[in-house]
Amino acid sequence: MSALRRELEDNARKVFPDWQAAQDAEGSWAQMAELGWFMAGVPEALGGLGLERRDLAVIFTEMGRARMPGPALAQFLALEALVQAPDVPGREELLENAMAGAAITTSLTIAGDGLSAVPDADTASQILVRSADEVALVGLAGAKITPFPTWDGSRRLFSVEPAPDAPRIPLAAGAEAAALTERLDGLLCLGLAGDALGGAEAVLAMAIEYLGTRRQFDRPLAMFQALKHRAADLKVALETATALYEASSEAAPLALGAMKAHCCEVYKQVAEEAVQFHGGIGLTVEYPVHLFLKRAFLNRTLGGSAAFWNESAGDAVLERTSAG
Amino acid sequence: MSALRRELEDNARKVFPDWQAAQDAEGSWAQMAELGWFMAGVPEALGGLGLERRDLAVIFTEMGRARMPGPALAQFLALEALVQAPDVPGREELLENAMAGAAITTSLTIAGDGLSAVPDADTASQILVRSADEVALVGLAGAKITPFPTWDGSRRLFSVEPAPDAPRIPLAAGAEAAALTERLDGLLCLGLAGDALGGAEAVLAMAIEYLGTRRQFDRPLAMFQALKHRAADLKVALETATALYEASSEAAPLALGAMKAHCCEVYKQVAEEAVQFHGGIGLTVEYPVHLFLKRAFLNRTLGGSAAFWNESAGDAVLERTSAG
Amino acid sequence: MTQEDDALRREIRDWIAREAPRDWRTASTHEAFVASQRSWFAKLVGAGYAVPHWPREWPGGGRSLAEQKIIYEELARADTPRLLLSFVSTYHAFATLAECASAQQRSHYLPRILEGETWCQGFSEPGAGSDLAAIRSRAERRGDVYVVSGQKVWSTMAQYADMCLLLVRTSADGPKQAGLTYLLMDMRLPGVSVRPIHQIQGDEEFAEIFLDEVEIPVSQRVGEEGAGWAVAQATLASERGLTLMELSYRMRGAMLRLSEAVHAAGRTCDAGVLRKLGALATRVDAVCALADRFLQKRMDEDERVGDASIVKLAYSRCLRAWTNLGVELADLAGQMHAPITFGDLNSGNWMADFMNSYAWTIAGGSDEVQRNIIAERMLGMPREPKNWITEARP
Amino acid sequence: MTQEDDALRREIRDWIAREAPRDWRTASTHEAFVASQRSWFAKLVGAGYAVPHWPREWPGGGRSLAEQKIIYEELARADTPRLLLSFVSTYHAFATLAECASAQQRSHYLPRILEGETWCQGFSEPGAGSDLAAIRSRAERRGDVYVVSGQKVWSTMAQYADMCLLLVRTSADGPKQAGLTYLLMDMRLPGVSVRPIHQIQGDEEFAEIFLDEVEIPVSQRVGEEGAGWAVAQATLASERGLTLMELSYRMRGAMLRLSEAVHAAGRTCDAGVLRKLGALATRVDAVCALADRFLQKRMDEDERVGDASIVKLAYSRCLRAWTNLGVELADLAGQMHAPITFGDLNSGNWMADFMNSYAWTIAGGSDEVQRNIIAERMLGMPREPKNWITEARP
Repeated sequence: MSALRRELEDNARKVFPDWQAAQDAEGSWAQMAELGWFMAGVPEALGGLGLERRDLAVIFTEMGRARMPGPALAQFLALEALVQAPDVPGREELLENAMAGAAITTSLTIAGDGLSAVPDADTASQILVRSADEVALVGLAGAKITPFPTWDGSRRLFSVEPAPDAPRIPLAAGAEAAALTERLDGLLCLGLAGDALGGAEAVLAMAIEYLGTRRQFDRPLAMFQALKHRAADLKVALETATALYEASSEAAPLALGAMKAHCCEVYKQVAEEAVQFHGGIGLTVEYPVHLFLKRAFLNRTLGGSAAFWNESAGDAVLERTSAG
Repeated sequence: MSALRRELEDNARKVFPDWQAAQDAEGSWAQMAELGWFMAGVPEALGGLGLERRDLAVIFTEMGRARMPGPALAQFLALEALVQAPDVPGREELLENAMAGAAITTSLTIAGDGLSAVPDADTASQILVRSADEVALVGLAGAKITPFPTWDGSRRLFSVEPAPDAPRIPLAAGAEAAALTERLDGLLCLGLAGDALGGAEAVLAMAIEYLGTRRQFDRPLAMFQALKHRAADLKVALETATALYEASSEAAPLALGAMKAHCCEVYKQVAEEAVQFHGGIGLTVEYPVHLFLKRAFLNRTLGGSAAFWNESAGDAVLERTSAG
Repeated sequence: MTQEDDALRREIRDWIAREAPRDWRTASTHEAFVASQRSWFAKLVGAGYAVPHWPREWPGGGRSLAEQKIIYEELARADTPRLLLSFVSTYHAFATLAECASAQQRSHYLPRILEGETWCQGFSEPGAGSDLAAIRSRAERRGDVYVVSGQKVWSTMAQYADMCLLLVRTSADGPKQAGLTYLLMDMRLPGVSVRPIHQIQGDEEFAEIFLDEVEIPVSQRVGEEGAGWAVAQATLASERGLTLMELSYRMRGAMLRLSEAVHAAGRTCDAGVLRKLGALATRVDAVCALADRFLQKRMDEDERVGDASIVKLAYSRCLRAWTNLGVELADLAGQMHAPITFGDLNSGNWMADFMNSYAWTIAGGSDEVQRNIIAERMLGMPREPKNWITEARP
Repeated sequence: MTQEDDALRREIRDWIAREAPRDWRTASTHEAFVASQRSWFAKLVGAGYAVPHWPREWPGGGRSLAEQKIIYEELARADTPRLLLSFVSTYHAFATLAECASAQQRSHYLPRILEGETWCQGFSEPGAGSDLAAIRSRAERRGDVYVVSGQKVWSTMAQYADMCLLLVRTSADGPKQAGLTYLLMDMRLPGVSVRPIHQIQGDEEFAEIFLDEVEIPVSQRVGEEGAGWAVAQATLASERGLTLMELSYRMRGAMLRLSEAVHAAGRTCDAGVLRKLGALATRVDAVCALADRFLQKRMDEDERVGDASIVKLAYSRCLRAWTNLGVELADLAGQMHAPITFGDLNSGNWMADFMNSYAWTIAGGSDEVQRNIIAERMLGMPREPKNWITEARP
């Protein structure tokens, strides 16, 4: 890992050492802005830090580890859209505000699935609308905003129907819109995958810690070989997915989608086992393991399902090998 | 278990206590005839024992446990076809001969898959041809018989193309043929499922025995909890499949197919793990565990694949619940 | 299947069609749920279906296991509410009273159970779950009373219970099991407080019980002092088959919910989905057949050690797979928070169902404990040595 | 990726295009296979690609790990034959000689390895597999020779080997590890006999070695008497990354075989099959990325205990899944017995590939041993106590 990415990680862990530290959505948002996260992916020429996608990937993992509330992932998509739309009037001010933390939200589903699963739509002033025809910033004043409460309480999601006369700033149209939308969907998948891996690492650590302290039959649970082997399998799955994630930050959209599906299944697998490892206590709201379980399941459905991405990836394998 | 079925089982185990006892195909065939197995499903009025399908099911399991070579399963299908075709001239003699052990073979694939996977076609004099249009006994003299050697060496399979002018005894035609074919496919699935469960039980016992004797790190492998839990999971899968099998002997063809798919997956799962439990020695031909592994894999592909049956079963679930 | 069996089946089926509540899934508050449980139990008592396993002298009692099976099959098939609130009273408390209690205790409590008195079980403790013998709640005899202090946990519906089957430690000497004593505790005694456990899916099916110098009359003891372990075995052995049969049948009935999910997802022609659905349906059928076979073995007195563990494990893993498929099919829509239906394992509220399924992989002997039992007591694989010398963690 | 790296990649890619054998999968006899291995190794030696990990003074040596990776990546990508016959010589024997042997031993043996002398490893025994320290083959010193008797097993291609890396017991006292001694044994010595192991898929990749009063000169000892365990560690540590990287890349290349199977099954439009194919392809990519990352860590000297176990386990389980999907897609046709391609893990002869995959879940430290290492040494979960008191089986 480069020194830069190590520094990003170290700083993140100082501010957000665990999920408790990030519980307050408003405070966390300010802290993320202060850490410069919203500037990270913006080129230096535009006032940002000019970091690459693999640097952003470190941030996404930290967001997952801290079970970050709020619409940060949507913000990263909006920032990227603005960076990729050089000719938009007022872009500099929009970027400046967004880097400072003015929230622009967007759907956490892939394009084509409509304006569902939009985080914090009730407080954001604008929404980034992505489609193959047009990418645009649309004002949320007068929009119909319907809560979509999920079992995962860490993200506040809504369905959005902007007002017919809502102000609209087009960022791309035609072929450019299709390309940008694909790029943004890829970034969404990268973000969800990073979130999944950070979360999986946190919940696995929590489970192993618990097994080490909880005793049954005069020995710590962590000494039971059956549990050790299952924990080892989870570790293997997690490390393997992490290697793919780190190698994929610049990958093509389809590969990012398949990677997201893989990583989110691993998060789900780790979280599902982590609850079992905890036994009864894992089923109580007082104990945090369920928070990660619920986020794991939600992540799995955002950004396109595994069924969708795996089918697409399978098609691609057939095409690749038929062509070759 | 009824006294009758217990007796069937006891007798089988006396004659075929394990796979070694059944290795000689010719000798085993004579022993099966002697045990009255080929008379079992034939009504008493026709000179048979008049047993029910759930009694035959016991025989099938014993065949799997002994990894029975030869075309016995095909013989059961031929016998059933004759029983179900009352008006065929010469039926009594045909039945009498077949009950005494005169081999009639048939494909071990489901109808519609052609005349592939026909056991011992090179020594049988007749083949039972099953289709939705016609069920018939066809002479094998002059037939084109192509060996289909499989990794499983316990069954000698062939592809068969009967001579154009081969003698043909029609057993059923039209709607009757369709019904009979379905019934015979169901019996095939029952037979393969029983074979799978008997084999799985034998190979699981073999593996657990091995774990109990093999020592590593100063203790028997059977004491390692990770292996114990995996063995327990196999036992659960096997018992569950066995319960389904015992409850299914009179089930409809589709349910029998889905049941067969389930049981054959369990056999495969048990055999795959049993080889791993054996470590290196399980990879040598001297040690019998691989014999069951190979039969497990072959069974899985005979009588229709899991993909085929599960898809049909899924369709049926949708239909059943839509109707209700 | 005899003619009497058929008659019983018809009789209860007709009764259910007339009397069973249909709206129980809409009860979304604890109070409404408890009220609905009480009225359903009272109806069953009235009709003679509540305690088929009790002796003949009780109304509705004296049913054979085969008849009991028919009753629960029909209750499951018709998707009636499960009997959660009265379960401990009619099974655990009944078995304990019937097999181990004094005649006076029996005649005092059994009629009340039929009148609706509810019981809870005070066995598990924070440090004694799978390892039940490690119980530490302390009872000290002072004259005619035991003075009890300690904490119990995972007690089903203790917050609504009138009485408690309480296992406590009266001696710290000797083997862990030998120091336990069994008491029948009135939940209204001073020093008893109950705190519902907030579960991750929103249910409050369990509670913690805190005991602070509770004075329980010695006359409330079941068996001798120090004989609690043996009495507890009677409690725990009270039901080991019908429930899993009933639940398996309910799961089979609820394949409908998965079909609905396939339709809702527009995947009725998706080969991959159909295969998953078909394979699961067959697995569910297999679990039902297994539960049937287990009951048959009990009727035939042919049960082996470990058989119950196999049924429980087969059910718990299948239920998990069932909920997992539902969650997958429902995709994003399935993540929407919806109020739970209390105690329903097959509601089609998929995330709730998924989380509820842990109740079967963890409670009542976790999957891991069942695997140990199967491996050691059924497959004959050796136990780990008892005299561990544990090392410090590195 | 530096310019030099690119140049090396182009250079070897061109060379492979000219020189690599294309027909190696048709060798269906052991003799033809061995001959093809020998000629391919000689070609690689001639071109300077055989021993990139040896020091600079050897032809083709002195390559950085990054360069070695490029060489193996390209060999894998072009689907060249794996170097099975020379693997123990160029890695295990080399590392042992380079790190632990005398100058004289080194200068005697290393040139011969490049000339094609093949070595085998005589470590495992029937009673000492995962528990290697339990070795019982006995060496007794008589004057200038050790007289060795015993049995070795799972020795890769010992039937074709000229020399053997032999681990024997010279003392039964003290800790098991302390009584081991390391010898270099000529396979032609009197008393050495070799029996190939007939494997279930028809391969004979391994052999048993029987030692009957074999007299091995003391000068053939590596290290001191009793220091065999430490020397063996050098042998075993000789290669722990490139092979798994190479194999992972080969598996990725062989996704083609799965595509062919999908086509052959007529399932190119089957959503369920496509999903399985896509999910597996992604998993294979992930294993490749993991192997890459592991090598990068080695280059950065950042390797943690357990990293190698993770890579091996990830690869072995993925290979099993890869073969399982192939077997499933090929259905009945895949059950037809076809001659194996020796040492090929990704042949598309699915049952052979499936059975071959056990070589990776069992040999070289089974999956179970790797899980122990990961749990204990990486996750910090406590070891089981060493002082078991084993009970009799019930």
